[in-house]
Amino acid sequence: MSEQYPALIVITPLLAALLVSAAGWLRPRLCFPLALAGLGAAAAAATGLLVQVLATGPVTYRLGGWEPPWGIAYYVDNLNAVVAALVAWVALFNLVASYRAVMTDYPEKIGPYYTLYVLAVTGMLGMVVTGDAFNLYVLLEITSLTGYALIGLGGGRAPLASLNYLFLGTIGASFYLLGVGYLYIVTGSLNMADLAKLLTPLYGSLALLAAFAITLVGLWMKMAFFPLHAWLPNAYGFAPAPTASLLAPLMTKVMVYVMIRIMISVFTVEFVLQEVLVGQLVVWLAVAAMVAGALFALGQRDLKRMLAYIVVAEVGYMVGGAWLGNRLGMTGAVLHLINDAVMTFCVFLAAGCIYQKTRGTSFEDLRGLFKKMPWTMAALAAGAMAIIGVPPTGGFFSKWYLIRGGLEAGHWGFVGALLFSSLINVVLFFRVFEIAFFEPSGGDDSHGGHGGHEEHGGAVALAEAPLSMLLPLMAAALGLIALGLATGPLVQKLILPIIPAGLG
Amino acid sequence: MEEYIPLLLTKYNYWVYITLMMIGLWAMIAKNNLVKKIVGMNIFQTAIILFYVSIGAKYGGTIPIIQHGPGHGHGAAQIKALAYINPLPHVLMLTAIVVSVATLGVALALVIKIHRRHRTLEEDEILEQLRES
Amino acid sequence: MKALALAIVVLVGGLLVSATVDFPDWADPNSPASRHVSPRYIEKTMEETSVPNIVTAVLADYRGYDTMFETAVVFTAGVACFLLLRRREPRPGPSRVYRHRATGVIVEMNRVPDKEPSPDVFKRIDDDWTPHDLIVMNVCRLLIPFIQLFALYVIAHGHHSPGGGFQGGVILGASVILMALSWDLRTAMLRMKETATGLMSAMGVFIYAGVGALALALGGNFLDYAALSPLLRVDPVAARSLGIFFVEVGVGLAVMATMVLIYKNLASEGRLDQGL
Amino acid sequence: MIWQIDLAVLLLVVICAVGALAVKDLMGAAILFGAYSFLMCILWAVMGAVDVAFTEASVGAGVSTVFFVAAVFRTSRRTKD
Repeated sequence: MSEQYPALIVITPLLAALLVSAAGWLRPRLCFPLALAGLGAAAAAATGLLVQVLATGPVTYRLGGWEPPWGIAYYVDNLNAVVAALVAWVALFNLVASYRAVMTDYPEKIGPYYTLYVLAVTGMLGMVVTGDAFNLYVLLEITSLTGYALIGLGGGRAPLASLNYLFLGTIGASFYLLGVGYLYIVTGSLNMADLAKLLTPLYGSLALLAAFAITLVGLWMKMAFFPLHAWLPNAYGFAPAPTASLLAPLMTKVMVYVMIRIMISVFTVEFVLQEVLVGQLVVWLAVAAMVAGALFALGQRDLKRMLAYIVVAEVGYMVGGAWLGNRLGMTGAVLHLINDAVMTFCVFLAAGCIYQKTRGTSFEDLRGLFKKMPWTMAALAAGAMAIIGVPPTGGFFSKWYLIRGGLEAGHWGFVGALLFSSLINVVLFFRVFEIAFFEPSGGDDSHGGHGGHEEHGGAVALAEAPLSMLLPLMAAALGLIALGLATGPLVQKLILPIIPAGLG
Repeated sequence: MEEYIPLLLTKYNYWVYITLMMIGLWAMIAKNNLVKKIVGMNIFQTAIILFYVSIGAKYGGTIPIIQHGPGHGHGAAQIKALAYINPLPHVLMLTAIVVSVATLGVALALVIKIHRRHRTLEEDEILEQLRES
Repeated sequence: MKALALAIVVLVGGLLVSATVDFPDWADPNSPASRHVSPRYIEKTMEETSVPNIVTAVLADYRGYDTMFETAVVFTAGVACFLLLRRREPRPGPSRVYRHRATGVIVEMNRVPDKEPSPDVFKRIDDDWTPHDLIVMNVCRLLIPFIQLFALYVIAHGHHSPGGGFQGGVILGASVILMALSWDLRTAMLRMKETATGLMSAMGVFIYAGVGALALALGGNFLDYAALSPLLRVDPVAARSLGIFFVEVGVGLAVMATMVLIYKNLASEGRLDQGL
Repeated sequence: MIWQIDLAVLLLVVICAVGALAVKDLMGAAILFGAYSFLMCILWAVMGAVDVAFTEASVGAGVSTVFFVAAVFRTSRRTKD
């Protein structure tokens, strides 16, 4: 069975999604358990695969039994395995947390909602484990389409935000497809490992450079890297809460993973460092992303939108770290990818809990929340500390690596921007906590129109989010600290073996 | 000037795909009407499909269906790769066409949802309404 | 916005044009794309899968995993349209419009009647109804069975001629859409209920993934149809051919149902009561 | 591959694309888009990609156009550009 883990990671959620869809038409009550079983199996398979990869080294899996350049193959090393496990577990926890929110907001559409939810996770897991450039495009489209629908489901401005995301996302995915086409026309292959071999003699060709540029621009569009980030704040800000806490932590991280994969496994680091002369420019774009993300976040009066802009800044950290061109920077980028998925999940889920109780996440809705929802706010504080980079949490260590990478590369702008954006994060979260701690709770009537069934009661009455949301939230908050404590083994065992030797 | 003429002639398919792609891209960014943007998006995607199909073309090759296949496994040895067009880009593009129609469906569903709320398809009018509210 | 668009277009176009200069000439048989991976497909397909249409063989076998997800993309689009548009509250305004068959008098009702009038006397019509063209209706009625027959042929004959699950599925879906267009949405809905449509689109993908998972259960890799040979009692090459046929049927089913589902939701704004 | 046909169709494709974007009526745009898809499908058939052409004829020129018409019919035909 263990040699089939790579296939099971993707197949179990896919089959589960189909069963959920069927159950949605016949027995809607079965949808959630089926989705839970599917994602649980995927998480188990991903964990098994991670253990296997750590024990025996990279795993190759041939789909359909065809050998790689002709058939599609999975190639799973430490990087894939750890990102796959991360995606599977975060999605599983979020699924548990989403139950109440979906039941209250979309009771009639549980079936299609969970179908798309599980399909989105399937697509992300597939993208992470695949070793075929074109296969990645198909899976990317699955994830994107589900994302558009899950975001567009929200009320108010959500459909427009989703349509904008669709336009930019389609341009991004099409650019990626075009880049793959360029690689195909100069090499005749689609398999990543095969491509890496065939591309070496072609370094210096203009077509290759264009392929690299187009692919990267496409991916940047998908991950909302700075000048191409316009879709993200609205899409994640107006999305329904369970959707936002699924996509915001995972989608951008998976795209960063894909970028790193393309950089180190299809094109080699030698190509990236020597042939591409704009590496410095990319780091400066990352600097701009961090600064702009932080500044835009300052201007927001809504928790979810503020968090969305923080995501924009975080993407800048990872892309910048990956492009610094040294081992420390790359290590920091990968480590930050892991930490950031968990901390973004933590804060977005906390925002979801708040929305579940107050039916809004604007700063006015946060008043007095420390008294009403102490556990949620404690978890939000843990997430905030990780995003700021306070020592026991993982965020501190990944920033530490990034800063050391920046110092080693002599890139003072990157270091400065990183510190600046951390500082702004302090201000941002301090402002949130000030409102939540000191200001008295708002009146009941202000949001009576949205969800009349919630009774606020007295100003100090405890109105905590349901346990099914609180437990995943606590798990995420504890996970942040656990990740911080596990930084040493994480870097030594998982990350260092995959950093290519060519990095200085 | 002389050296550009063969370049123009031997790659004219590629020039047309770039033209179409840029038309589509321009429409997606500059057009104001949402349905027009979606038309632009489809033109953009079809242009990429044209590019891939052009990769597959081969002088002297026929359509990738083996003509005198006597059935199961016999006589396959004499099939020459040069006699048939490269089938791989065709396979990839079947996928891309299906993806584009799927995207179209979702995009139109979103457009209808937007129209339900704003009663217009013009982006500037929608933004105007949002600013007022 | 226009200036920005123009700048982006010129920039991207310039990049693409400059890269094209490095490409091999169009239709050059010696280009890398024609020499590296694809010759094996052309030369070995008959031997390994006994499918003369190389595109079908590569689509459903060598790169069958892509195609499974491609079907899943279609399925996703169907579910997405349903999720975004479907709503159950009735439309505002006159809720029901009927036409008296004998006299042609049109009756509007402001509320949903407690009991549907007999369809032989009063025919329910769309509220923007225009008199149907008898010729269009009857020609379509005659055509639709043949279109469906052709679609089934396209699915089944994909091994030997252009076609396969996608094309056949779309044609099959188009025949239902044609019925909705030439008659009305309710007539089409009677032939193909919403639940059936949704279940069929899930089932189509399930057939595909299920065939793959069956191969996995029988000891092969996922989607390795050769592993089905003990079950089908044929040699591995024929098992591959049959496996391709099974997944094409799944693809056809999923695509057909999804196209109908998307059309119904788009044409009726998700109310599924009346359409184009 | 007869290059005269190829070139003529390529030209028509570009004209249809521009037309679909320029026409001041969304229904017209939908129909022109259908024509564009159909010409594209001819182009691919000329290049020997029969399966792709078949798919485009049924998907692009057929069902996509119907989707467009359905959506335009349910929203509005009006457009400013």
